Amino acid sequence: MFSELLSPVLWLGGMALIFGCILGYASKVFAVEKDPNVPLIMDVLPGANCGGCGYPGCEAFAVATAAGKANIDDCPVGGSAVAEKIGEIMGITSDGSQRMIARVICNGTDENCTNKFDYYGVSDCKEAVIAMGGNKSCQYGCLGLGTCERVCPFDAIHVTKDNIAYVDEEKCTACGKCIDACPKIVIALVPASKGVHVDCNSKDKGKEVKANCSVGCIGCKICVKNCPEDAFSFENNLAKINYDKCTQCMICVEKCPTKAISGDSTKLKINN
Amino acid sequence: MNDHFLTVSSSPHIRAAHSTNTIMRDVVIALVPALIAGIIFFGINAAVLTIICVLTSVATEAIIQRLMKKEVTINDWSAAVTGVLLGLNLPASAPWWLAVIGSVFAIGIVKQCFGGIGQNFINPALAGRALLVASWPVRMTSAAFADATTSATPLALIKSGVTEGLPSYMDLFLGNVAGSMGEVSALALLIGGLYLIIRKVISWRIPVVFIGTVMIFTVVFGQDPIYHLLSGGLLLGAFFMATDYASSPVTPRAQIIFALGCGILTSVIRLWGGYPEGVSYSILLMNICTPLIERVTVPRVYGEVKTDA
Amino acid sequence: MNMKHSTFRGGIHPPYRKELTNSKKLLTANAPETVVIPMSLHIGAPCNPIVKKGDSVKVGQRIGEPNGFVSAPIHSSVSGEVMAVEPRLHPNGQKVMSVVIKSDMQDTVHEDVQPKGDLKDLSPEEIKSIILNAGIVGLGGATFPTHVKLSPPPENKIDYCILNGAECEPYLTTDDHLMTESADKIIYGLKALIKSLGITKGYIGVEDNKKEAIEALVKALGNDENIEIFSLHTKYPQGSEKQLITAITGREVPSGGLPAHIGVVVSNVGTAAAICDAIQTGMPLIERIVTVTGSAIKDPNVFVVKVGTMVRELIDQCGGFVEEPMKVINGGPMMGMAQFSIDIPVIKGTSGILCLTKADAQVAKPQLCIRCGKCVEVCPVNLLPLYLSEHSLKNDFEKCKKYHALDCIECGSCSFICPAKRTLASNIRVAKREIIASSRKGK
Amino acid sequence: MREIAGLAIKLFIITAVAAVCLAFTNSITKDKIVEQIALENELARQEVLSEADTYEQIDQNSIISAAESLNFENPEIVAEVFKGLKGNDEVGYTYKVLPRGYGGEISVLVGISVDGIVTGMKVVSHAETPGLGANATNDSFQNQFNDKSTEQPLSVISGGSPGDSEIEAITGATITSKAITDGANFAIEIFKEMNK
Amino acid sequence: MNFIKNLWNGIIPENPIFRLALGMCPTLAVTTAAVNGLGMGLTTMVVLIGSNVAISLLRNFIPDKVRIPAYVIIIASFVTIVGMLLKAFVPFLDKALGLFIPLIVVNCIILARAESFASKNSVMNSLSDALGMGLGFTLGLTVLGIVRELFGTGSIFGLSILGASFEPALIMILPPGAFLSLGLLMGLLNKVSQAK
Amino acid sequence: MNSLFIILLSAILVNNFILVRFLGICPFLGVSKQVETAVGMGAAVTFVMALASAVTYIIQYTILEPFGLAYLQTIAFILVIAALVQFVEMVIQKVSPTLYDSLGVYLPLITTNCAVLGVAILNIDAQYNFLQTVVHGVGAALGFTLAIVLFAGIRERLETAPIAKSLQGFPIALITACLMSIAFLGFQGLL
Repeated sequence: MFSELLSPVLWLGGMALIFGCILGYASKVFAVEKDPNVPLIMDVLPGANCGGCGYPGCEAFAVATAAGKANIDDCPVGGSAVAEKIGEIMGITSDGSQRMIARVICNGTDENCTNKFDYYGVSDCKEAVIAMGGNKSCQYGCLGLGTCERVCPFDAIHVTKDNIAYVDEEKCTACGKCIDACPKIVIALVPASKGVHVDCNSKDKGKEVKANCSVGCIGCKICVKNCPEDAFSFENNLAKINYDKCTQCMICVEKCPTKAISGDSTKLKINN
Repeated sequence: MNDHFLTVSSSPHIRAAHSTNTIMRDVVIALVPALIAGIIFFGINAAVLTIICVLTSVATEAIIQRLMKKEVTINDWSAAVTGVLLGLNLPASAPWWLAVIGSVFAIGIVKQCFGGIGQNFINPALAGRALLVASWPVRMTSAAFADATTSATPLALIKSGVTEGLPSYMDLFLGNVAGSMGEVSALALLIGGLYLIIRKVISWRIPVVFIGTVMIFTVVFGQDPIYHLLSGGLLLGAFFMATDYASSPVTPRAQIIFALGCGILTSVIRLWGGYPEGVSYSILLMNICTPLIERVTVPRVYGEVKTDA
Repeated sequence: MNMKHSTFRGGIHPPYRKELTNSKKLLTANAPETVVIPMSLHIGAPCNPIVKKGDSVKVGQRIGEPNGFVSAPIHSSVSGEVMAVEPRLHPNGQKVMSVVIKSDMQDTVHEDVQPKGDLKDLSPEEIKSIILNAGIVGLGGATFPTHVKLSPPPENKIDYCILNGAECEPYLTTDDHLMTESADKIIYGLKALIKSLGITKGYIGVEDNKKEAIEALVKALGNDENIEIFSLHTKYPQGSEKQLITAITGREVPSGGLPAHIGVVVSNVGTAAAICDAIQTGMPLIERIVTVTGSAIKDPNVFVVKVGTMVRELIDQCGGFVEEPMKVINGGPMMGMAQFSIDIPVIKGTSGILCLTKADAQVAKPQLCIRCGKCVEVCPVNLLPLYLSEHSLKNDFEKCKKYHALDCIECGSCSFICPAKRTLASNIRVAKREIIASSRKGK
Repeated sequence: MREIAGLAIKLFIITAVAAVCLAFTNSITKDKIVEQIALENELARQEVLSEADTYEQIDQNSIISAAESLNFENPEIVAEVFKGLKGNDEVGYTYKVLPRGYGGEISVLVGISVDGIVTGMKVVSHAETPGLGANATNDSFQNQFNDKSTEQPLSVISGGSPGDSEIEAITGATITSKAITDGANFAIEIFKEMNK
Repeated sequence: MNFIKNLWNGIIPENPIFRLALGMCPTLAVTTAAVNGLGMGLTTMVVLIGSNVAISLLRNFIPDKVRIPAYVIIIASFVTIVGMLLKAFVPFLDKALGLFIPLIVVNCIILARAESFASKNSVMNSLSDALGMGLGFTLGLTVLGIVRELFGTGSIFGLSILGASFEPALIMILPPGAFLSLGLLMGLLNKVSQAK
Repeated sequence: MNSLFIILLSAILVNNFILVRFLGICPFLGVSKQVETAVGMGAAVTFVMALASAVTYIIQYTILEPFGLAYLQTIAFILVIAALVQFVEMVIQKVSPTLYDSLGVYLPLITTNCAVLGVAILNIDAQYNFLQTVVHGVGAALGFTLAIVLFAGIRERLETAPIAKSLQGFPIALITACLMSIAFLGFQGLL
């Protein structure tokens, strides 16, 4: 009985002991510098090294996440709980500044903006731009063919049936993918808390804007003159809001003759 | 002029006359001789089975596309091609449900799961056949003549060491031997294959290299190359299955490597494998290798200068 | 002459439809009452207008001053009064600063327009300056300023000059007419080019479906052994610069490089004729030949047209439309740009106006790729259009770059041949733009 | 260094405890497992040589030398031979043969009585294709071997009704049938050689 | 009610097979019959419970730096114990599962639960988690086993269901059938949950 | 010699570890999104499996069997493999960062790859001698590499395919594996 117990204990324990020592020693000898975030992320990861994320092991995933190459929610084992914790480590959601969201600064819906020809080809803004710059009469407006929709990793931007893209403010994380993808550069980041925006991107002169679109900024400067906070400036034939100064008094929204400035009164309440 | 918009699109503004439909229709036309040969040698059951395959294939495609809320594209003939090919790969004695299951698998799993036409990475008809062979080996390997006496295929005879009483070259050429419905008549298959090459639906590369490799390989290992050429599914496979667009490489160099691989695997399976026939498995195996072959044989682009990196 | 049927790898045989105009006589278009001359008639920076509203101008008078090295001066094509200097619609789809001139129908020639003397007496530098001052640009469609081509960096030793008379675009017979009727001018222009480059060898490549043009050129050439005429396979895109060079010299333009890197300069036959005019009469480039054709045109014709003439007027001179066109294309059907308006001026690069009826212009809806490999087979630069297109559609431009999207010459052969009617060329075009944009951003 | 030692000791403790648990379980189950295996083998032998009530293993070396004198390609194909005893009387032998089938080695147990009659065949383990070669474990196939004479080697036929020294192949699995029959033939040859 | 929640979590919302796609090797390999699937599932569950509880108990003892080796040792011990018990008392299951019993050690589920749950939670919670995950795993294996057995042999748990005239599709009990049925089952489940 | 060849070929093709034996499915499904990664994984697995086969062989026949400790096989093997992998990883990381990037990063994943433990146990079950053990280890690993690289090639292609949403990810990967496995049935009975 004695040897029956002792021999396995000695052999197995001995093996563990030897391996432990070798590894402990080796980890000192062969130590390599790493991104400080990696061990932190490693700690929250399940450590199963299953490869389910597509990376070769948890550490590789941690390195990729720390470098911003992997999505924080790619670990199938850890699920959303782990994603949240990695998010905290990486500080993606809490960098201290105010939350931004993407906004399509064009309201040139089918109804508001005319077309100049029939576009035939792949339903993609980048493709359409190659063919004579897109079929909207206004060369600055949203084409509504959904390139932004397809690149959004959060399902936060959608082209509605009036052929203009709209951002779902709840889902948007201001990652900027749509802004990079948009060939018309008609998407911009705006503070999420603000409800007053100039929804026009046209740098054309007022007459031409009027000919193309019923809700474009025609450069009448009424907003500039009427703003009590002096929050408007005027460049490239476009009115521009300084969000730091804007108090969302809504005067500009009321005065704008073409309704190119939109105001969301629900945000007004939140802010006051 | 003002009340109507001109159409604007990216160039080019004209397109060739052919289309997916015309190409697939050509394939069906090319298969007709083999089908007729099958009906001559195996009787009306051959026709019935093929029709069942085609109908099931087309119906499966339509139903799945309807369920997935996609556009129904059964009029592009591609499902029909799969159906005919699968039919020709069945023994004439196969029961109707074998044809149905094979077709449903070929279209439903192999083709539509991966997104439809052109997206399947292995040949649907062959995968269907392989599924049936693995599931009901007895039924799939018993080849029947019209008079319902079962008889082993020529290759099975060679495999089991029979040297006498083998069918003559002429019988093999015309198709008066046991086998699956479409593979028996070398003559009919050659007619169909030449039609495809002349119509530029397929290039000569895959069939010629495939067949050539098998013949050379069998000569080297001391077998009768003509026999290996004429018997079994080599011609059917080389002209109609290995050339399947979706599952074979697109570049010329990759096609040659692909065909070479098919030929070698076919010979290896025929000579040493567990099956008397290796054409279908060799094509399936090379189908799997296709993406990799294409990757390593990306053609040299015009003006590309090889840098020693 | 060299009757060797040289060609290149790949290519397609589209329906040529040249019979609509190739037997017609070359006409001179009616003198326009008003011309609109955009300040962007060439690739490169637009010119600065040097006239203002109310000025009177004469034919051949400089009205646009080049703005940078890759630019060419612009001259008035009529005599008359400047009505406006304002943005007008350009065939590129955008509004471009243009000089609008109301013609006095006198065509008074400007005093600067004087013959430049005998070619023998001109130095290479003088020829280059004549070409520059005459505002001569590549008339094949790319409108690259010719004097720039003739001034390659010193490390590139040029040994051949090739004239491109392939005209592989279907429908167009512009160069065909030019070669048949003005073969002498072309040979003269080529000699001027050869001299300005300081070389001895010149080639002219013509597709073998233009028998008369070849005959005329051979006749005009006489016994000059320094110039060879190549009869080329009729195949699209035979007229693409790189493919033409390979067919004639066997050399390949390195990826990302220019013909000059392998010692070749390629010019259009029209350019050569314009050079001839600039030397012999001193007239700058103010007119060109335009093919007005297509199934929607009542009476297709080929015209000599003054730059700045409105396309609508040309169409009217062809008897207007037989039916409402579905597409109006500036250029040929393979590489031309579809227009949304016919109120655009003819510019230096306008080789043809193609108006197609619905029956001809209708393209079937794209279907899934069936991997037939035909695009790979026809691609003249040996790309894999099917993969480029798929990656481009998935916004994976890195992969496109890896698969050499930038080497695409945008000839459209892949889209043409695709049985599934996929828009391969346009997808690759998007990828090219994105790759270039991102590499700019990277820098 | 101290830290490493601490870790190693903790790991050692865990391992030691684990080892103790394992050793303990092993001591409980060890005999039982041996018993199970013995029982299983005993049952199998019983099936192919039911007359005997006890079995006695025959020295492996003598089998190998017999196989070598028969010029077997693989002298170890007959892996185990037991002598079956009823009381003290020798009633027959069981042979464990390992022919190569379709999917690898097949372990076949063949019983032969002293008077040279095959008393039974059982496929003990195999890796043949399910539904085909795997049907070799069916009684309808195995029972064909019962009461075959060892006078001449057995052969496999497909189709038709089998004669005296013939075995009907399993449908669609000729290779498996042949392998097993060949295995049985090896057993028969060894039997003849050793009882000359 | 954390206990119930944890339990439920493993069975449906985070089902280790259909949702997390963990422990694929045994899932695909042993499910040729429903009973094998059930057996494998239960075996894994026992190991899972044992190791989860043990690790949860020892979570303050095990040093962080060697936690993975320590977990592996604990898990391996449980696997070995269960393996020995099976061999001794349920030999037929041991035979059917074969190699895959020792391979439970490297089943991702067990190490994953140890690391992500048991090492941070109380014994009770770990128990419920292990139970839930184990049940989820067993459920997945059994369902897969039932599907494959039904179509591959025409029976469930050895009971003939589809009758004698049914000709079973052998492919279902061959390797491709495993991939196919799991793939389709997963797809189906996705479809159902997306529809919701 | 012949038998070594047969062992090798059988392990690569006929009894392919992934497609026939279902060993190493997790990395097969996980680390197969790109061909480059798959090749790296395959190389790392080949290296470790050859090494692990040899080391476990030595452990089995010098320690476990002589001392009657065969029942400790599982735990001993997993310990050895885990320690071995970790050790190799550390060495590579320090000695050759380039090799680490192409091979080493895959090593942690291999500890829990059941193919490695599987091959070690199979070697013992099949009673191979030392040489056969190593050859079998290498063969099995090459089979793994073959399958995962081919699979990655196909998956790269599937990236652009319009696959139904409910099938994306694991389901389509499994169906792909099914079709590969069907093709590999062609090697049945080859040896």
